[in-house]
Parts: sequence; structure tokens; C-alpha cells
Amino acid sequence: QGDELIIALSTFSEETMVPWAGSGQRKTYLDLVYEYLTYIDPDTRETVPGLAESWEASEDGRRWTFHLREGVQFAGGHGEMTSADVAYSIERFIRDDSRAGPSSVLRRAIASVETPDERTVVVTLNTPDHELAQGYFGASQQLGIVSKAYFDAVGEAAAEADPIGTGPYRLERIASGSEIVMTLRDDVGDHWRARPEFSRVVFRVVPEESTRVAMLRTGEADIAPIGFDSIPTVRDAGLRIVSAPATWSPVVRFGGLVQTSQERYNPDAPWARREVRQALNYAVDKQEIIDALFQGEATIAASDTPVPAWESVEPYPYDPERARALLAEAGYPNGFDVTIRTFTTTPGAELPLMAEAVALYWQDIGVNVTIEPVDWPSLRSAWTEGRANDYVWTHRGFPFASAVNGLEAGFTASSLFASYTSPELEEMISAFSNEPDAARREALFTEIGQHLRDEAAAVFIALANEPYGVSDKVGDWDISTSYVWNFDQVGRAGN
Amino acid sequence: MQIPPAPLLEVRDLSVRLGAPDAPALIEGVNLSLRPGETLGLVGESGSGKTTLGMALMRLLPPLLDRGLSGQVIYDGRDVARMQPAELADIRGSEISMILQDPMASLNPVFSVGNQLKEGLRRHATAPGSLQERAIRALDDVRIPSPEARLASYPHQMSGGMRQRVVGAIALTRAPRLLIADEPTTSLDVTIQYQFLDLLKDLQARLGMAMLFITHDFGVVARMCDRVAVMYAGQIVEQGPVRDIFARPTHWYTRALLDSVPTVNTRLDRLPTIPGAPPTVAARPEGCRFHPRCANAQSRCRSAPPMQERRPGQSARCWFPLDSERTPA
Amino acid sequence: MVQKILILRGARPKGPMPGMALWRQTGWPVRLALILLAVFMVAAIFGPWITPHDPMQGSLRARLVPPVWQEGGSWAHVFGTDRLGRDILSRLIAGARISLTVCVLAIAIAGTIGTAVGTIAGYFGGWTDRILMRLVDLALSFPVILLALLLGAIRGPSFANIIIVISLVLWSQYARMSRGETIKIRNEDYVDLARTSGLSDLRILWRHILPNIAPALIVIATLQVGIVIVLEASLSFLGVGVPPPAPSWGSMVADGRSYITSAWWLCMIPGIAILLTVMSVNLVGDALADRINPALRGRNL
Amino acid sequence: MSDPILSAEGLTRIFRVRHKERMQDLHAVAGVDLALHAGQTLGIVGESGCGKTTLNRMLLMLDQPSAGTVRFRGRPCNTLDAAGKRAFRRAVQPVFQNPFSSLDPRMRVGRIIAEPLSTIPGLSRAEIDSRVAEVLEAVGLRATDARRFPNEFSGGQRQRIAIARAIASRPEVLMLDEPVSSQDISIRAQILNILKDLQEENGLACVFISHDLATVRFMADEVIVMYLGRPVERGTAEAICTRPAHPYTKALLAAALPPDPDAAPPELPPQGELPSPLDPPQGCPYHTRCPLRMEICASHRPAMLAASHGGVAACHLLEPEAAHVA
Amino acid sequence: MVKVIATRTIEALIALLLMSIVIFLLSRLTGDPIALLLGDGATEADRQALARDLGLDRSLPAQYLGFLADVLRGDFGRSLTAGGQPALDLVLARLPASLSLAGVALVFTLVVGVLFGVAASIRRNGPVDVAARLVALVGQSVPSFWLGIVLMYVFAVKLGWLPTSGYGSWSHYVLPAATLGLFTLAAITRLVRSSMLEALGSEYIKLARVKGLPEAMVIWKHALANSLIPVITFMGTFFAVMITGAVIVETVFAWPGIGRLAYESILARDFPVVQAVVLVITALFILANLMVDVLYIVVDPRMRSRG
Ligand SMILES: Nc1ncnc2c1ncn2[C@@H]1O[C@H](COP(=O)(O)OP(=O)(O)OP(=O)(O)O)[C@@H](O)[C@H]1O
Ligand SMILES: Nc1ncnc2c1ncn2[C@@H]1O[C@H](COP(=O)(O)OP(=O)(O)OP(=O)(O)O)[C@@H](O)[C@H]1O
Ligand SMILES: [Mg+2]
Ligand SMILES: [Mg+2]
Repeated sequence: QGDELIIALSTFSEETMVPWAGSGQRKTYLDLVYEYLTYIDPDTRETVPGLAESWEASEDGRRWTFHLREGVQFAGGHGEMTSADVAYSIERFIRDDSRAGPSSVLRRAIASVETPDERTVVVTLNTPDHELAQGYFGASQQLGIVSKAYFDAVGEAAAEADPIGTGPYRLERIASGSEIVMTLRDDVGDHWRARPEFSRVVFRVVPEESTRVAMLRTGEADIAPIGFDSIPTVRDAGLRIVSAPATWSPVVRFGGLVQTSQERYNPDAPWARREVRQALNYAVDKQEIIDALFQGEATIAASDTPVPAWESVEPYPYDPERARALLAEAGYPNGFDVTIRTFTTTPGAELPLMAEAVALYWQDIGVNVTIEPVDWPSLRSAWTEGRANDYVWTHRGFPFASAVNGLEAGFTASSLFASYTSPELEEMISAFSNEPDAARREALFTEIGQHLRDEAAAVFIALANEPYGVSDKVGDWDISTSYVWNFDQVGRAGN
Repeated sequence: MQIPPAPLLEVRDLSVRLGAPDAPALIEGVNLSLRPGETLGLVGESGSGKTTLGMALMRLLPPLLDRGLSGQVIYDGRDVARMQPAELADIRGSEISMILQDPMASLNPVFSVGNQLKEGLRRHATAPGSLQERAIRALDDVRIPSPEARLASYPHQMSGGMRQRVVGAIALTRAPRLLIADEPTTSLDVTIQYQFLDLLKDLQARLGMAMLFITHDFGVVARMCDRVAVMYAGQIVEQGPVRDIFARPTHWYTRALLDSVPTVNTRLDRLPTIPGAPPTVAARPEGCRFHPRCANAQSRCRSAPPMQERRPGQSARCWFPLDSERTPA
Repeated sequence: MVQKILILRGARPKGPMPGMALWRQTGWPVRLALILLAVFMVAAIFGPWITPHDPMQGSLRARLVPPVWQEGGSWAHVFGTDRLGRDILSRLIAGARISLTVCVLAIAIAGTIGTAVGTIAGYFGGWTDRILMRLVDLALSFPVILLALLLGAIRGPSFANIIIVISLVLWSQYARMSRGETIKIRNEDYVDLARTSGLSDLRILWRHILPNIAPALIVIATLQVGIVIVLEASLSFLGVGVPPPAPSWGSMVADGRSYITSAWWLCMIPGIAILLTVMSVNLVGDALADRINPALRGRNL
Repeated sequence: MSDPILSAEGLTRIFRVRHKERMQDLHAVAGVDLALHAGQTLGIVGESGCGKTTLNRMLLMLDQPSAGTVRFRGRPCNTLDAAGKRAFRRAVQPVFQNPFSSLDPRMRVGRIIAEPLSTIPGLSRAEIDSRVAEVLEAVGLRATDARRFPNEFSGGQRQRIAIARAIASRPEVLMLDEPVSSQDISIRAQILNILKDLQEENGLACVFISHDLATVRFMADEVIVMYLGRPVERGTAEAICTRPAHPYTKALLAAALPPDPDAAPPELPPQGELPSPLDPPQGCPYHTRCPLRMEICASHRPAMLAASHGGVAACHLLEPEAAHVA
Repeated sequence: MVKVIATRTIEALIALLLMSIVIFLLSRLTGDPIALLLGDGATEADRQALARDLGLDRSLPAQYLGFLADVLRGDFGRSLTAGGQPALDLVLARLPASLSLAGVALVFTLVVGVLFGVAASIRRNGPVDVAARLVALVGQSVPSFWLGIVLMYVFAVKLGWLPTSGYGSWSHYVLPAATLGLFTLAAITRLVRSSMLEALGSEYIKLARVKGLPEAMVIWKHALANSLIPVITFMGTFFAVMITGAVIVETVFAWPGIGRLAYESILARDFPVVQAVVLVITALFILANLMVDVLYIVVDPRMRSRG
């Protein structure tokens, strides 16, 4: 069936169909149905208009006004999108029973949502956010716009079963645990954004990676996320690899470095000393790991988050001599023993392997590593509850939804998910978040990156791509931005 | 003087070995003949090869032993020992039939008595009446009370005696001309055994069949048989008319066996015994098989004695046959 | 029948050296299996002294080297190297040790518990029996794989977990079987005779029951070795087995499965090792069962 | 006469069994009285299922009577203390029917025979070994056989081992439950002779259980005939086998076919089947099969009455007023 | 029969109750789902609110009793992750896929296993027997995930005869059912073979032959009827084997069944779903065993009177 695009995913996550009912992982299929206020240009990485044609923020970053696009129709003849729909979507998104990841942050941040007219939405914030439009309200996040009228008419359960959005596709059916099928809207011809080339998009959930690879080879799937290990296999089979660049970054994290928190600081750990952390960074030949484990689909990282502003930060080079010297300087000439806890997630199937590779390098400088596989939920509980102060673990960083929030979540003591803090750093972050000037912000942001690198807040390994195997049927497909898969805009080969 | 009818079954030099021709023999050089209506008793101690002989006659031996079968089993002019499976299925049940020793084990536990009975009846197309009627009649023939109700019973719901009668009924459904009964009463109580033997005699008279009656009990032989063959260690050591054997056994083994059975009528202080125990298949002695246990063994006994007629119709496998009268207990 | 023939051939079911007797009386498949098992045992016991390389040490530079008979292979790595450049042969040898340890511990624990429960239930009967056997039923109805996953989730994959989980799978079989055998033996006259000699229940259990069910237990244990290896491999596949980097055969297969076309040896060689070992164990187990207690044959799952 | 070593009064054993979807009482043994004196052999005969083994087990204290008592030297067995029990165990030893299941296949013969000795305190190894050798020779085996395993012996030899074991602790009573019925004719005679010799040499008392009147006649002084768990006739072996009073005993005698082709046909051939012990007949348990049954037999159970042979029998025909009716 | 079913049902309910306690405790021990559910940047207050919301702040016994009361009302709670769908609905939605796969696998293994076992027993040591023993040996020795991957590689990728994975037409059943069933096939083949050999040596087979029955009838009626009894005895075990296999096979072949659901919900700490899955599986298991008991009574008349 030439008209059908089959995408094999490793998980559907919750299989729910409204934006606030689950995780952002669902955006793979939700984005065909719902649309966002702003999008990101894949080439320039600039924020471009989406359902909002334009927007402006007040000087203090607390009052945002969005001007909506005209003539955007909800699917199934449910009418034109208006400010009421946007306001409803925001308010529903931050309601107490919302299960979406960013809902708690937004709930705290948003003071009010007003709709002065059909085309205008005004959002007032409690705390300044200078990036709301490209951040939480953008296409890389979860605030899809739903139809208020539709919800009012049919209620939440029915809307869940037959979701209506402004996107080019409509849900045809969900077979639990098996497939989600989207069909093109009848009235797609004049869609404001997308010109889809496939009349049906079928998502299949195939947890086992080797099965996904097999499906690519037999033509049972056109697009499938694959592990780095499978890249040669897929290439050997004459198929293409398309990767989303630098969407995540494998890293080795230290516990007990939340220096501004009593419970989460562990001064006795060897890595409480900066020299040790630096030594552990110098000890690892990152390029070799990238070549061997990531099949070249990654770049050496100087941070644990893919952030454009930090691209200029110089990574630690591979220098075992230096590492040994630093260790000696820190008082560990003979190294020490450490346990690396590791787990797999999606993406992140390579983490245990990376742990083993890192262990091999650390062993070279006398640091004795035991590897202990754990699972992510347990580790996450231990970490957020301050029980991980003597842990070292592999982890993966994701792009920030908003720089401020990202920094606050990662590097201030108020966040449960902080991995490294210091009074100095918290000050820098607070300065950054209160700075309205874009250029100054950029400079401060870069400075923070440099600081994190110099302090060796973690052992930075790589900025990794997200590789997809792609069949002959697939032509142009642009996934140069994270969290925006553009499955509704996959081109057909030959077109 | 009447000419005795031609034998119905003639066994010539029958041996059963464990597969190969040079493997140990379970039975060896058996010669028997059986006339219509006649009952031949086959006695011997456990392991002497009675069942093996019975099974060999019906070609029911397990594959290994069946391969080791040699000699002839002439039934009604045809050699059963050379028959193909189809021919065998033809004569089994209709010409030759068998009652097995263990009534508990010889009925299939998962099918009703009626089912198992009718299977045989169905193949006996010539008999009159419907299948059901014939089944009822068959049970009635073996004196099973309320036969109609019994057809629906399963084997486990019946007593041992009743089961053995059902086995009898099944074996006789097709009015065979020869019945092999392999210790049909050993597992029954004496009072039940008595009645079953009665029944069997009755049926035999009615159907005019010949019978090979295998047992280890001389009392049963005395009651049931016209002639008797005594087996020891895979061979027939003595054969003859029942009265002659009981009164004047010529083989020392026969004699010693008869003597060592206690009876109700007299009180003995000690029983005469045979020393030792019967040999196992693997350890059968050369020569006369009985000589290691024989009170009269001599050096000549180390070579095998032939079967020789001692009196009309009575022959024995012994170099030094007895000639005295035995005083019955 | 079989017994009859054995007796005829002069072979007693219980010889002085069962291993040797087994060797002499079996065909080539079982002999081959015995040889393979011997290799396995040697690898497991002397592993640390005979591995050509450190099974945990590798070099990313020498990763995915094919086995020696393939183009690009070398004698340095007979079976090639894995994703981290660790020598597969060395890891196989080290894995044998792990498999053996898991087998021995799990079977010992399961066997002890199961046999204790089974013999007690069988010997005393009545309520003891009913309660204990219900417990066995419950254990049987528990989807053990889910328990394994839960345990793995609670405590992370660990050696102890696997042993607990596998023991939980296995013990009920010992319980059922030893109960059955105990009931059989309890009804043997020699148990009554022991009582008329004034022996206590405990002594009867120890002196008469246990030695007599031991052969059947040994047969089960042998046949279970295969189950343990496969189960351990399956658990490792699901990520709750032997924790990496320890080279369990199961996790070697699991880790190598993405390379089935590009570096087939990663998953095929350990897979074949599992297959051959388990087949050998099962062959030998069957042969043992035939000798010791033909009734057990085919009844073991 | 001296006091009995072992005696029983009103011995009864009821099994609760599931039958036809409900629990029922099965009277395996009902109201058996007996007394066993030193040097005497008491025979018990009856058909399969009449309760012989159950009775034996109760006498051996392997099973608890549901009613009635077993007495050992006059003392009720259920009141024996530990020492009394030990004395009982030493004094009363059984031989069972099946020589294959009587010997633990994993034990050497020597240990099997020594087992009853192992509970006797103060016996040295050497003493035990010499006793084992002694009893092995007493049953016609060699002392060196102690080192072998049971599976190296034939059925007859095994039964000898079982007997050796039974006499090892120098008991006063042998309980023999069909000790020869699984043996071949030629072996049967050997074993019976050994038993008889041992009994006479050591002055043992024996309980000899069998379904075969002929062997009972050979072994026993006195005989109890049982039917459906109840004794129906008792008397000397001679009397029971030649002048039986009870129709059932007569049927048993008739069924014991003499090895004589010219034997006269029996006077009262057996009829019918054994009723199920789960619903035994009302009245006389034998009346369903009795050729001489009278009206009263179906309703009243006869008491034990003196019979002409000097023993007793439970039959209405023996009632004085029945004499002319019959 | 009714009585058997009644007692078995009561026992089953007790087993289920025990199982619910075990599962409840185990799942609570696995760490809590809150950390997973909380978004990045959540604070302590958020955590507590969520815990209260999900009822995870109460004491364990209180949580259990609440859970039990709900379950008795047919409410297994709502999934913590799947957008608050009723846990039972999730499980029931996945059940058909698992049951149909297990059913196909079981029928396939029963038919093939019985045929194979019987054929093997007729000619002992003949070619069929050797083949059957080989299948049985391999089937019991090969880890199912490995087998699955290899089968997929050969039949789907190399030969292209069958789809690699997924749920839909009959052709989708072939590989997963074969993978799931091979172990059971091996077991049934062995079982049938050995019990057929036993049956063929029995007295009642001799009697059947004495009757002059054709060999086919002797084998397919008399011997097989008895040989099926041990197979039935082991059916319950087969079912358990299938469940264990399901987790793996459903993962490898992307089969939307409850095995995978269980696996995934354990990984996600979705307690209500874990509880629902395990209880449903246990109930199924018990039901299967009950059916086995009934079947037993049907096939073996001796069981009928025993009760
Ligand atoms: N299939 C067999 N394989 C090996 N030996 C066998 C086989 N069948 C029988 N035997 C042996 O052959 C001998 C004769 O056995 P058979 O059953 O014919 O004796 P029997 O006289 O019927 O004994 P019983 O009185 O115990 O029934 C025995 O020693 C027996 O162990
Ligand atoms: N443990 C038991 N539970 C239930 N019923 C029993 C038990 N033991 C024996 N019975 C029943 O008690 C009755 C008497 O049995 P017992 O074994 O004492 O008879 P027996 O005279 O020794 O028979 P046999 O000659 O067959 O050895 C039988 O009906 C038997 O079924
Ligand atoms: Mg026989
Ligand atoms: Mg008895």
C-alpha cells in the first residue's frame, strides 16, 4: 500500500489521546492531530508562527499576548479555532488532574489566561518567563490545542476516544498495545501548515528492537527508531538512516553534589572534589566511545544537555596522564572504588554499555568500577528522595523546554531533580532568569555552561543523535529538532 | 474304536528367544497338541514360561520376543507363527481367544463394559440379534446379574470376580474354537475361583471349544483338565493324561511338586520340599534343567534328556524316570 | 519390561559407579552429551585459570572481531569479540561458571525445600498434607515470571534474585514428586516394619524414605539443570537476570541480538552454547531417568 | 492354662471412606476376640477384604482400633509407657506377605536384620553382628549374605531374610500375614517348614494369617474363620478343616480344590459374590450367599454358639430350636 | 462433579485472595510511581499532592483494604500512567490477543504433539521416533527468545514467508505460536510417547488385540484414550508455561497481549494495572486448572466416582 506510512515505535507510552493525559512521548502520534502555538524552523532553529501568528511579551516577561491565526479549522467540521479554544486548552492543561509532565511547572507559573477577543489570548505569569512562546507553548512541548466546543459538546471521554484537533490527520483507531492508525482529514487540502503525502499513517508498537529492524528489512515498517548497534545492520540491508541530531546526551552523574541542600550533599564522596571529577572526565576517550558505541552518530559533549548556546564550550580532551595527576593531587593516587548504577530507557538503551566502556577507561587510571544495573524508577525515587548521595549513575540529558526552567530543574536546590548545585551557580542562574535582555541572557547562559564544564558537574560523554531506520518508500523527512518528529510531513520517495 | 479327531492345534518345536537366535530362550523346544473340545493344563512355577507360551500362540508377544519366535504353531492347518498382522487380526477372537490373568488390568479403564464388549461383537456379524441384545446375552452367559444395567458400568465399578467374567464374555463373544486361559483365577478369591471355573467348564461344553489352561495350581488342574503339561525353566518336562500324572508322575520334578502341596485333609509335620529355587532365564543350567535341585541327580543329567514316552500318552524329559505309584494326599 | 531386560542382561539398576555404567551402556548421543558436559564442568570449575583473556576486559579498538573461521578473525579470539571488544570464548567460559553456580544454588535450595515439604506432606498425610499441597498449588499458579520482574524491580537485577526466583519455580516439582514417592514408599511394608522395630517417624523419614526417593530427586535435579539455564537466560533477556557485566550466556544472547546480521556470532555462539549444554543435560537426565526410574521419564516438565 | 501373651477383646476398626459422594463407615474388623498363648499358633482365614490384615495391624500396634483393646501380657496396649512399648516391639514381630516390599532396597541385608536390634539399648556392634549371622543361618542363608543388597536375592530368599529379621530380637510372638501366598509352590513348602521349625525350637507364639485353609491346617493349632470383618467360626485346625460347622467354612473347604482328579464333588459349593463391606447385609453377614439360609438369617445376626467339634460358630443352624427346622 | 467444582472454586477464591496480598505487597515494595509521574522540576509539595491524590499516603493495610473493597466491587483502580483508564479495562482489552495466541499455540502443540507422540510410540526407534525425540530434546533446550529471533530472521527476513510481527491475520500467528508452543510441543510429545509405550504394553491392549480389533483401533482408541490422561494432568502446567513464555514472545513479536502489559506496567510501577494483570492471570490459571479437573472427570471414569 503505497499510500500508507508505517512507523514502528518502541512504545506508545500511555495510548491516551488528549494532550494532558500523559507523557510527552506520545507526541509521536499526537502531533498528527494537535497543533501548537509556535513551531521551530528546522533549518534556522528559529521560533516561527504556529497557531499563533504573532506574540509579544511584556518587559518583565510576565505578560504574554498571542495573536491567533485566522481560518484554522478543527477536524470533522468542528469549527474554527478561536481564543476560547486556546484558553481552554491552557486551563485544562494545568488543572490539578493533568498528568502531563510540565503541568506542575505551568500551574505554578500561570496566574491567569484572558481572551480579550476571538483572536487574542493573554497569559499572565507569576514568575518571569522570557521564553514561553518557544518553550512551554511551543511545538516541542505538550500544549496541543483542543476544541472547547467539542469538549463541551461530547464530554471528555468521547473526546478522548475520538480526538479532534487542527492537525492534518484524524485518529482512525487504536488497537491497544498494537497499533494506532491515523487517516488524512478530508479537508486537508487547504491546511495552513502541512501538505501530507500519505493518506494513512500507522503507528505500531514493537518493543523489541531487533524486531523493528527486521520489519524495516521486510518492508513491514517504513520508519523505526533503532539502536546505534543496529545502524550497520540497517545500512547493510540497503536502508537509510535518518537521525535527529543531538536530541539527548548520555552522561555519568554523581550523587550528593547538591551542595546547597543539607540532605543531598555528600562531602565525603571522592567526587565531592572537583579534581576528581575532572580526572574522571579526562580519563574517558569520548571519541572512541562515540565511534564504537554510537556508530559516529554523536558528538563529544561539554555538557549534559544539548543546548546550542553551549556548543562553544570546550569539552574535556582524552588525557589519562592528566587524569592520573589530578587524582593524585586530590589525594587518590591509587584511585578508589566506585559503583556505577546503570539502566536502560528509550532513548538510552546504550547506557549500560556506555557504563561498561567508561568503566574500562576509569580502570586505566586506577578507579575500580563495579557496575550495578538498576531500573530507572527505583533510581529516580532514590535520587529525588536524597537517597542517592553515594551513587554514581549513567543518565541522559534532554533539551530544555525553557532555559530557565531547565536550569532551575537541574541546578537549583529547590528542584527534586537537581544533580549539581553550588551557591555560585544558583546565583548565576537567578541572574539569568531575571535578565530580560536577549543578548545578555545569551552571554550569561554560555557562562553557566562554561562553569558547569569547569566544575565537571558530571562526566560528559556525548551529544547523541536519535537514529531512525527508514525504508525506500520514505523520501524527505526532516526531524532536525528534538521532540518534533514531523511524522505528518514525511515525504514520499520519488516525489 | 473311534479314531481320535485331528488336532486343532499343533505346536512344533516352539522357542521364544530374546530377539536374536543366539539370545537366551524364554521357552525352548515346546511340542504340544490339542484336540477339539479337549482341555490341556499347563502347570509350572512362576517364570517357567507359561505366559510366554500362551502369548506366543496368539502372537501377542512384545516386538522383541516376537522377533525371537521360532518353530511352528499349526492351527487348523495354518501356521500362526508365520501369519501377517491382517491374518492374525482375523483369527484372533474368532478362532483363538484368550482370557488374561489379571481382571483388574485387562479391561480398559476408560471405556464402559458395554463399549468394550460391543467392539468384539460388531466384528462377529453372523450372530443374530441387535448389538445391544447380543451384548446383554453375552453378559448373561457369564452369569452377570442385571446385565443390561452393567453394560453402562465402568470396570472400576465392578468386583474382581465380575470383571473376570466380563473378560470371559469378551474373550468368548465370537465363539472361538480355542481358548487360552492364562491363570484366569489366580487373583480371585477361592470361592469366586470355584464359581468361575464352573462357569468356564460350562461354556466350554456349550461351545465345544478346546482350551489351554495355564495355572500353577494342581487343584485347578485336577478339576479342569483332561491332559496336563508340566513346565520347568522354559521346557515342558512332563506331559500326559491328568490321572496318570497325578497318580504316577514319572518326572522327579512333577513328583516333588505334587508332594510339596499341603492339603486340608491331613496334617503333616513337615512338608517334603525341593531344595533351591527355579533358575532365572539367564542362569538356566545345562543338561536336565532340573538336575541341580533333583534328589536323584546323576552325572548323566548334565546332558539334556529327550522327551520320551513312558506310558501311552505320557512322556517325560528325564534320564531316570520314576515308576512308582504316588499315594495321593 | 525394561527392567526385565536389564535384569536378564545381568545389569542391576544400581551399580557401584553409575557414571561409568551409564557410559558403558549408552549410545553415542548420550556419550557425546557426557563429553560436552565434562567440557562444561571443566570450564565452570577451572574457568578463571583457563580463560585466554580476562572476560571482563576488552578494548573498544578490538570490538566485534569475528570468529577465527571467518574472514577477519584471528586465533587470538577464537569465537571473536563482543561490542566492547571482550573475548567471547573467555566470556563463555566465565558464563559456564555462572550458569553452574546458579544451577547448583537454585537446585539445592529448591530441592531442599521442596523435598522437605513433599516428604512431610506425604508421610504424615491428612491436614498437613492438604495445607502443604495447597501451598504447592498456589506456588504453581503464581506467574513466576512476573514475580521475577517484580523482584527485579524491587531490588534491581541481582544474583540473589535469580536464585530466589528460579528456586520458586522449581521447588514445587520436588514437593509434588517427593510427596508422591513418599506416599508410595510409606505404603511399602518395610516402613511398617521399621515401625514395628520401634523407629521414630523422623528416623524412618531419614533412614528409609529419603534414601529411596533420592534417585528420583537426582533425576529431577538433572533434568532441571536445563530448565534453570533456559530460565536464567530468559530472565537475563528481560533484564532481570544475572546483572551485567557478568557474562551470563543469557545476557550475552540478549545483548547480541541486535547484531544478528552484522555480527551473528554475538548471539549465535552463546545461543548454541545454551542449546548444546541444555540438550546434553536433558539427554543425560533422560538416560539417568531410564536407569533409575523409568516411570519418571517424560513426566518431567 | 497360662495367661495369654497377646489378646484382644471386641477389636473393631472402622474406616471412614468416601463412597458415592459421601463419607461412609467401613467396618473392616468388627468385634474380634482372641487370645494367643505362648507356643501356640493361631490361624486366621478368610477371603480377600475380610479384615485379616487390618486385624494384624491392630495387633501390631500399627493401627489404632476404633473400639476394643489389644492387651500385651494383660496390659492394654494403649496404656503402655515407653519402656512397655519397647518391650512390646521386641516381643512382637511381623512377617508380611510381599518379600519385595518388606526389604528396603537401599539397605544391606545386615542392616535390615539389625534394625529391630538397633532400638535395644546396650547392644554392641559385635553382638549385633553375631546375632545377624546367627539368624541368617537359622533361616538357611549364609552369614556372608549380610553384606549383600536385597535385590540380589530371589523372592524365596527375601522371605527368609524377612523371617530372619523378625526373629532377630528374640521375639515371643510372630505375626505372619500371608507369608507364603506370593511364593511359588516349591518355595512355599520351604518357608512353611522353616517357620514351623523356628516356632517349635523357640517356643514362639504365632498368628498365621492366610486365605488358604490347607496352609492354615499345616501351621495352626487353632483357627478363626472371618467373614466381612467378623469371626464366624473358631476351633482347632483339625476340626475346622474336617468337621466345619459354619456354611461359609464349608464353602471355603469346597473351594480349596484338592489335587486329585477323582475327588468327590463338594457338599456345599460356594455361591454368589462377596457383598461390599460398605453396605454389609443385615442379619447374618453370610446369608446372601448361604445355600442353607433361613428366614431368620436375613434379620438376626447369629451369636457365637458352641459347635459339635468343640469350637464355636456364628450360625443360626446351631441354635437348638433350629435343629428341627433344618 | 458439581461438588468438585464448588470446592475447587472456593479454594480458588482463597488462592486469589492470598495472591492479591502477595501482589499488593510486592508491588508496593517496588518503589513508588510518584517519582516517575512527577514532571521535571517538580517540588516536594508536588510530590505530596500527587501522593495524596493517588492514595499512596495511607498506611499499607489501609491501602490494601481499600484495594480489596474496590476489587470486590469490580474496580481494580485506574492506571496511574495510562491516562487514568480503568486498570481492568486495559487488561481486558489485551486479553483476547493473549488468549488467542495461547489457544492457537496449545491446539497446535496438542495436535502435533499427540500425533507425533503416537507415531513415535508405534515404531519405537524408527525414524519417526528418532525425529520426535529430537524435536522433544531441542524443544526443551532452546530459550524461547533466541528461538523467536532466529525464526523471525529465517522465515520473515530471509525467506519472507511470514510477517515478522504484529497482530492480525492468521499468518501473524505462525511464528509466535510456534515459538510459544515449542516447549509445550516437546513436553506433550514426550508425555504421549512415554505413556503410549506404557499403554501399549498393558494387559487391556492385549485383550483388545485378543478380540481381533484392527491395529488402528487398538492404538487410536484404546491406547490413546489412556495416554491422554497424563497429558490432561499436565495441561495446567502447560498453561503456566504459556504465560511465562507470553511475556517474552509478546515482546519479541510485538503481540499486544497481557504478558507484555504486565511487563510494561511493572517497569512503569503502574500498580493498579500490575495488580489487575496478575489477578487476571491467576484467575485464568485457576480456571484452566478447574477445566482440567473437569476434563479429567470426563475422560477418566475412575475420577467420576471418586469425586
Ligand atoms: N519381554 C521380556 N523380556 C525379557 N524377559 C522376559 C520378558 N517376558 C518374560 N520374560 C522372562 O521370561 C520368563 C518367563 O516368563 P513368563 O511370564 O512366561 O512366566 P510364567 O510362567 O507365566 O510366570 P508366572 O507364573 O509368574 O506368570 C521369566 O523369567 C520372565 O522374567
Ligand atoms: N486404610 C484403609 N482405608 C480404608 N479402607 C481400608 C483401609 N485398609 C483396609 N480397608 C478396607 O478394609 C477392609 C479389610 O481390609 P484388609 O486389608 O484388612 O483385608 P484382608 O483380609 O487383609 O484382605 P486381603 O486378603 O486382600 O489381604 C477392606 O474392605 C479394605 O478395603
Ligand atoms: Mg504368567
Ligand atoms: Mg491382607
